Amino acid sequence: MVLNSNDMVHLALLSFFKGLIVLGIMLFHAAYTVYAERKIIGRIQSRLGPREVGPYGLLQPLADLVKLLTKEDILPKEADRFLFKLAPLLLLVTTIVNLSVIPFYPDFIIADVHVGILVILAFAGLGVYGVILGGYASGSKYSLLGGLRSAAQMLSYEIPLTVSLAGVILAAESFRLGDIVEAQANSLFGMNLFPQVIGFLVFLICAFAETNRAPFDLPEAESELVAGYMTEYSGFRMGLFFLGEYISMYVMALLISLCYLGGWSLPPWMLSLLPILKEIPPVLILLVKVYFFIFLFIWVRATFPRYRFDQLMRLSWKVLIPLSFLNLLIVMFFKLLT
Amino acid sequence: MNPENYVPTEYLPLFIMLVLATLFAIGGLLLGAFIRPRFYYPEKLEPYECGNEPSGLPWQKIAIRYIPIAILFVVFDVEIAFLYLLGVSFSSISPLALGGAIFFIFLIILGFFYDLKKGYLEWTRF
Amino acid sequence: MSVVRILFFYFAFVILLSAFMGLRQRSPVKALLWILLLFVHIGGLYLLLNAEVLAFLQIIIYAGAILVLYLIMLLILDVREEERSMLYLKNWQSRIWAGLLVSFFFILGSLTFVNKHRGEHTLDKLKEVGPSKILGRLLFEDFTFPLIILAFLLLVPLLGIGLLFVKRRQDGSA
Amino acid sequence: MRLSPRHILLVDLLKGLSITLKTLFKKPVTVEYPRKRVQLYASFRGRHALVRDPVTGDARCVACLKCSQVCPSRCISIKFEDDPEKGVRKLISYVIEALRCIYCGYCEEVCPVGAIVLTEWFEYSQSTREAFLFDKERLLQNWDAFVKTFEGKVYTNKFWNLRGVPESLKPVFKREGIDVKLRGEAS
Repeated sequence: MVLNSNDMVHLALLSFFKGLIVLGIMLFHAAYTVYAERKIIGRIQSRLGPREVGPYGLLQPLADLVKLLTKEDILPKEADRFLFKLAPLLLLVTTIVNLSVIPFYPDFIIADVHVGILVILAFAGLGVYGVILGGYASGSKYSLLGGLRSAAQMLSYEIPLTVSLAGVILAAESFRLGDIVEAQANSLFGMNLFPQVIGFLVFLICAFAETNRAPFDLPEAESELVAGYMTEYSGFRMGLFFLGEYISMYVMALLISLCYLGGWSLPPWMLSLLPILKEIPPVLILLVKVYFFIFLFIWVRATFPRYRFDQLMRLSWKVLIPLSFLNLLIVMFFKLLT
Repeated sequence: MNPENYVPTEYLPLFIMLVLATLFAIGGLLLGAFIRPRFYYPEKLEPYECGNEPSGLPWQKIAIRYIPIAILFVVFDVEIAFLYLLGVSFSSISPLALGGAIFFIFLIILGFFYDLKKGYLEWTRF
Repeated sequence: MSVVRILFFYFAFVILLSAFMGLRQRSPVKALLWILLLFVHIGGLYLLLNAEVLAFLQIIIYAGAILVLYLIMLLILDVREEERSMLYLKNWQSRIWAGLLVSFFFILGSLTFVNKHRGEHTLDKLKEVGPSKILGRLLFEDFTFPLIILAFLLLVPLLGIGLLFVKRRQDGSA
Repeated sequence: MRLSPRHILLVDLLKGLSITLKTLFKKPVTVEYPRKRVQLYASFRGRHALVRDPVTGDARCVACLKCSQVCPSRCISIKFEDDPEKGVRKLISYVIEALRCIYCGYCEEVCPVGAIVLTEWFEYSQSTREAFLFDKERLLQNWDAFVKTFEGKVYTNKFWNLRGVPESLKPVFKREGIDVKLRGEAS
């Protein structure tokens, strides 16, 4: 686009406010996901979860924030001061930027670019630096090993994740997430889930591993690595790592909903069965899907034991990568038929 | 449209989001800097080692097993780039080009299965 | 000066600066971070050239994969600080070679420099079809043979991984 | 690698998920402590106390040392002297280090006169170590504090009744309990 400077300022201001809204909503969601997680896991373990701060403990996220802000900020003796400070910023910022290419609504997207999925992959790739540098800069054995392990984990699971996404791209022939949703709405089943069950499962499992969530929460394997690359971090810096984890949970949930479940659209057969569903606002449909996946993240964390590291690697290289290529071949086959 | 003064304005919001996120993170850190306590003593700044005295520096030789994974990741990343491009232009290229692309993917998968069979990806090999 | 010019000079300046700083830096990990900055800015330069796909593939592959490989290598090999004696630009022969290499690329660049935009893939066509689709079509239609050569090139590291292990087995160490 | 349909369809994983989903809707077992309390079981072993004798107003202890001998963590230390006139032992000091106690209840089991008991009193956290060094006076006070909250008239302890010992061979207090109401008249 060729724009004059006036338009440019207009665009900048508009996207600035859009960004503020998205960031605000996302931070609110991240904070209350922590609360929901504690509450749900509490109930699954026959406990009550947080209850003391505010009615039903609803002010707990605020209390957590105050605690994180007022906690002492410790720079370990052996730490590389600059890198130590840089690492959490790198991880959080690269995660937040992913939100800008995700459409939340047919017309609401911060940066409507051609290569949405590539942007997400690029910034996810940069996020690995936050993990490795956090581990390296702390000057602690647990941190270094934890950082290396998480990096190896993220690299191993990024391959099946991206290959299964290739199936989605093949189905829509576009990198733009909006196009992918539209292509699904026009397809036979109304969502990518049905021709690509394998891809969906592979993506789901990889999403757990990419966000370092249980059962793949190796960096938080207290019994062997203390807290992995986060061991030496305290206070708000650790809070940034945590926030990054929860926002990346939302990015992954949004990606799954958009790429496999048809995003804000409902499948045509469902609409013809129940015409009343047309009245639901699209953003609500997306939200329900996203919340379901967030619930799944929490539910799985409360259910499954942690993987051992060699099992984790075996799962990725021996099962998920061949499966993701199989999924791709199936999609290609279908595409050639039609 | 003139390429001389083409500006990729779609990417401006991306940049703005980047700045916003950085501002948020740094702002939070700065806000905390005003209210958080500072009581440092040498023991507190020591790296964590389960309560023992730290023994040596962490930067020692670590298992080489991480390297094959990184190498494979590079190879697959390059392949994924082509896979994605193939995905985007799948229905608009000629059968010959499609055959070439599928041969490309097939060759990499073959190499991958060779490694798998030889056991180079076994974590517990050594 | 137009916005494009300003952006171009910004990217060019940061690329040169980060390359220089990366060479000067004594800690290899920090040098690597400067190179990361360099790669990201090269991506920005591609973006200005209207090569969106290339820009992000540049970041994904160079910054997200190759540099990570180097970083992991650095952490494993325990190189915290570069040895002073290893500076290969100390003696005059290597300086001359380096200078010749730089001037070769400079001459090559100035010889192939084209001061106008041409070709069939104009900006309007790019906007119409989408940059990714055009790139894909071009790649697979016109460059099928180089692609297959690339596949064989990529096969080499896959087959070569075994060498890492063969050497270790001879040591008998784990 | 094991490969069965059960494995491929992730049956086991889904089973686990269904179990946790069911628990999600069950009633939590948590009792919110400061507001609600659990009903303590009879003879819950809590804070140590020396029973105040209703007649003399002093401890019932006869310094037989059985409790300190039987104590696995050796947290009871007793000093005594012989009183030549009456021919009995006289207790000088009786100290329990409560932080070392493992609440096994052997001491109250073995005590022939029912002098030491572990009362059903569990809220006695302190912030110093010295506060857990219970001497005789503190132990007697512990008993008084416990009796104030005790609702029944006669205190009996489940651990006084050793299995296998016939009822007729037990001391009187173990059969009939200690009359706690007499305390006010005696002291």
